Amino acid sequence: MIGPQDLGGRGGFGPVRPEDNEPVFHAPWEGRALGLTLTAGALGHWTLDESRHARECLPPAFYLDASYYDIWLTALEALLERHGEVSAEERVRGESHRPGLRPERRLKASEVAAVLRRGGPVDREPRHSPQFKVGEKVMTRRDRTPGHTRLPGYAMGKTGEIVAIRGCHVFPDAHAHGRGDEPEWLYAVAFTASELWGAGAENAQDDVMIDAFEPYLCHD
Amino acid sequence: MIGPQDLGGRGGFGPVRPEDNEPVFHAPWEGRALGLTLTAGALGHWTLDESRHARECLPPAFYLDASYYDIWLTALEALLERHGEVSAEERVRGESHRPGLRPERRLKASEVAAVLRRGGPVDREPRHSPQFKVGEKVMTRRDRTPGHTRLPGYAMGKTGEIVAIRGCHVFPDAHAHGRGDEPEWLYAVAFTASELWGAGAENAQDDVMIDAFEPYLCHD
Amino acid sequence: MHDDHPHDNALSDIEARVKALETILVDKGLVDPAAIDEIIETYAERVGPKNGAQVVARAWTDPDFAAALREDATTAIASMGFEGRQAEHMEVLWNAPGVHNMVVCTLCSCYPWAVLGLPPVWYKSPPYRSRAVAEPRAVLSEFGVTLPEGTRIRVWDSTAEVRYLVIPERPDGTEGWPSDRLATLVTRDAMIGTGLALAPGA
Amino acid sequence: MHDDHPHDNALSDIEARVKALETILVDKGLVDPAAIDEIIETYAERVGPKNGAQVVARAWTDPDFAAALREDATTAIASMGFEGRQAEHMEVLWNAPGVHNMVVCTLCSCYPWAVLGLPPVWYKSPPYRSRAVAEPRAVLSEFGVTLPEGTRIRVWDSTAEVRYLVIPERPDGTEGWPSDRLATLVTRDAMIGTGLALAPGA
Repeated sequence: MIGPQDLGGRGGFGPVRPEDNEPVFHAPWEGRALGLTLTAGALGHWTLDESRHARECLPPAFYLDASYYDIWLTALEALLERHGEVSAEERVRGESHRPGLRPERRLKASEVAAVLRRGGPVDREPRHSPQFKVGEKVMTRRDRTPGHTRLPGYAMGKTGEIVAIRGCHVFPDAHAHGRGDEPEWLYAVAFTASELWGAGAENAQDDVMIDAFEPYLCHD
Repeated sequence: MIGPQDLGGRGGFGPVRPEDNEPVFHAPWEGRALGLTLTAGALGHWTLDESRHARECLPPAFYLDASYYDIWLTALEALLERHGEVSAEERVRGESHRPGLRPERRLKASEVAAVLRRGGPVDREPRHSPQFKVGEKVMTRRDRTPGHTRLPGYAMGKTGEIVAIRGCHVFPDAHAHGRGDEPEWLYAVAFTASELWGAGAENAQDDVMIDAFEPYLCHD
Repeated sequence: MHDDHPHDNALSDIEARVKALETILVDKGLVDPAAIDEIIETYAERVGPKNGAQVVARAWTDPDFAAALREDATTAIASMGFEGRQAEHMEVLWNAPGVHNMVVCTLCSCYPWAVLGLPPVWYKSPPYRSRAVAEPRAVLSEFGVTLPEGTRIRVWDSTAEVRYLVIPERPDGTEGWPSDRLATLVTRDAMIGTGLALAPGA
Repeated sequence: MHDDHPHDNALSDIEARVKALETILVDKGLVDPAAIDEIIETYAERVGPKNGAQVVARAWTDPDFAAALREDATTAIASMGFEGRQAEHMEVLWNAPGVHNMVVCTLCSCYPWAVLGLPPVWYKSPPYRSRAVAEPRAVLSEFGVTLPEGTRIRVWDSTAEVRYLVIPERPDGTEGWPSDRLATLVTRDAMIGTGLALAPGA
């Protein structure tokens, strides 16, 4: 879905405002929201891709106005409700009305370091060999979808060049919707600024690279 | 500018909610806001195109959340400030600190009917003959611009067919920025749903028409 | 939490802003409050979808007028007294068996004021503006409209100063009806393309 | 009126929401508050841009390590102890005379946590995410960065699970510096590509 998360190239957001000596957290609740997102994620009800999709399905005006941790928190509330762990009523009352579904998956403090260190690699055994090779010209697809996708709108229907093969990775468009890994080849694809922005390119010799899954691409 | 106004094809806004027996105005202030927009516009400080651009330059999160009359009002405040008629301080205090610049242009109640009936036609003498003809295939440009444009993002870089020549009209991309009429030929251009939305088209036989100014188009 | 509608304090805030701006502009001699009253009265009382309904009913019953509409819709519609602001350049779109037209303004709120009055809130809002061009059938279903199998939808995005009026198909069972009776079957939505003309007795 | 930042009551509202959710999840036996403490401490105290600075300084001084980075950045960086969440698949981008790399995530907030820590607010916000791909030079100017004439900018949009680390050019006047001293010149922004490594004494 080309929702509020799809920001590349859009106008109207004003200047970037870097903050001098920015703290890691601006308030204690930000750290708690981060911790809740990670510990609740460890319960295994949803994938990282599903959580990204939950964030991009938030109301656009909210998404564009909220702090990023508020986006995380609001999506987390939605995910916990969707997966039957915390109802809207429990949330509103601020109290638990029944036990959790997966207490056996509770992340212990002693496991945090190992879990963070392990991470969640997404490289998988390929099901076939890559269809494109480095140096090849490709055209990106322009298929509108109501679901999750990681092909940004600004790079749809554009001609680019494969600059690297990243490996065979879990396909977010399937994974976000509970359809399993469906691993696909992942490529770095380069587009000239002129291809993306036409006469409005800031500098014709610049380029933009995206990491694009094989189903996003077709032969030029 | 592909700002918050550029909504065609984007997701995340939920269902359309038609209101049964919708009143013309939902509250008295809406009518006053309409009246203020029209009477202040009659002062001639700005064009309709400039006022549209003022609206689309409002902060995206505000634009997407506000009622349309609030969008109008907020843009009107900005236009009156930009053109030296009402300062931010006057607005905040709710009082006038100096006389208006163009009292001689004040629209009288007795003139309203005639002014509305006259409207503001935008057809102009052409400077050259049209470059495209009905039935011709055209490609739309994909030039990113910080200024006002009426080529929607979803129709950029797409192949369509000229289905009508509408006449030679004031060019909003110039007019919005005080560069005069710069009249250009205007065409109705048809795109198939497949061309616009790829495999995500709701129905391949449907199509979408836009009215596109000649500078938006090139030969396919 | 994510209400579509402004809250009460937002409402009173905007009322105050409108009032303040009017006060200032009147004080400065730039705005005549009676002109605002006149504008409000125009669109609240006199100019509305009844205008368009008369155009449609006449198009159904008067072949010469239908031909004039095809030739130059602006002039033909103006001949009925409907002209001016936001109807300076009119085009009519004829529905027919197998073809349904629908009008949107994805970029703002363009609408044929002199013919249909001011647009409804949904017409100016993101859900309609974002979806009409990409999923018109899903949008129509939210208006309770299902088209016959095989109907092609043509969506017109009002991206310039041309304003569109859909001429819906004349309902069956209205043979011999006079124009003013036919006009009662022509809804605002039918002239935007998010509805159909009413069936007699519906 | 259109503040970028939440208001005080929004802040207290969100504090209450976070607290409520934590209370509920702890009561349900799903979350260990000490695990949250541990996560906070990890990113507040231990994992941050100092990690990446060590990688960069070593890349500048150790040709074998530089070669290993080119060969398999994930493994090379993990050999320094920086690995795991949001750094599972690393690539390094080498700045050079005439080539400047810059990293963005237009679609969310992807960032190499294990190497740079958590991303700054601006990295996750619409202005940077919307403009970095389309007007990187204007963005760089807001960071006070002007590149030499003729420099080509390559912007990398983190659209999948690959995470990028920019290796800035080594500043002049640092010949013979040991790796730990060089690391003090390597800012977070230099490793995102919105800055350059500091000049000695700057």
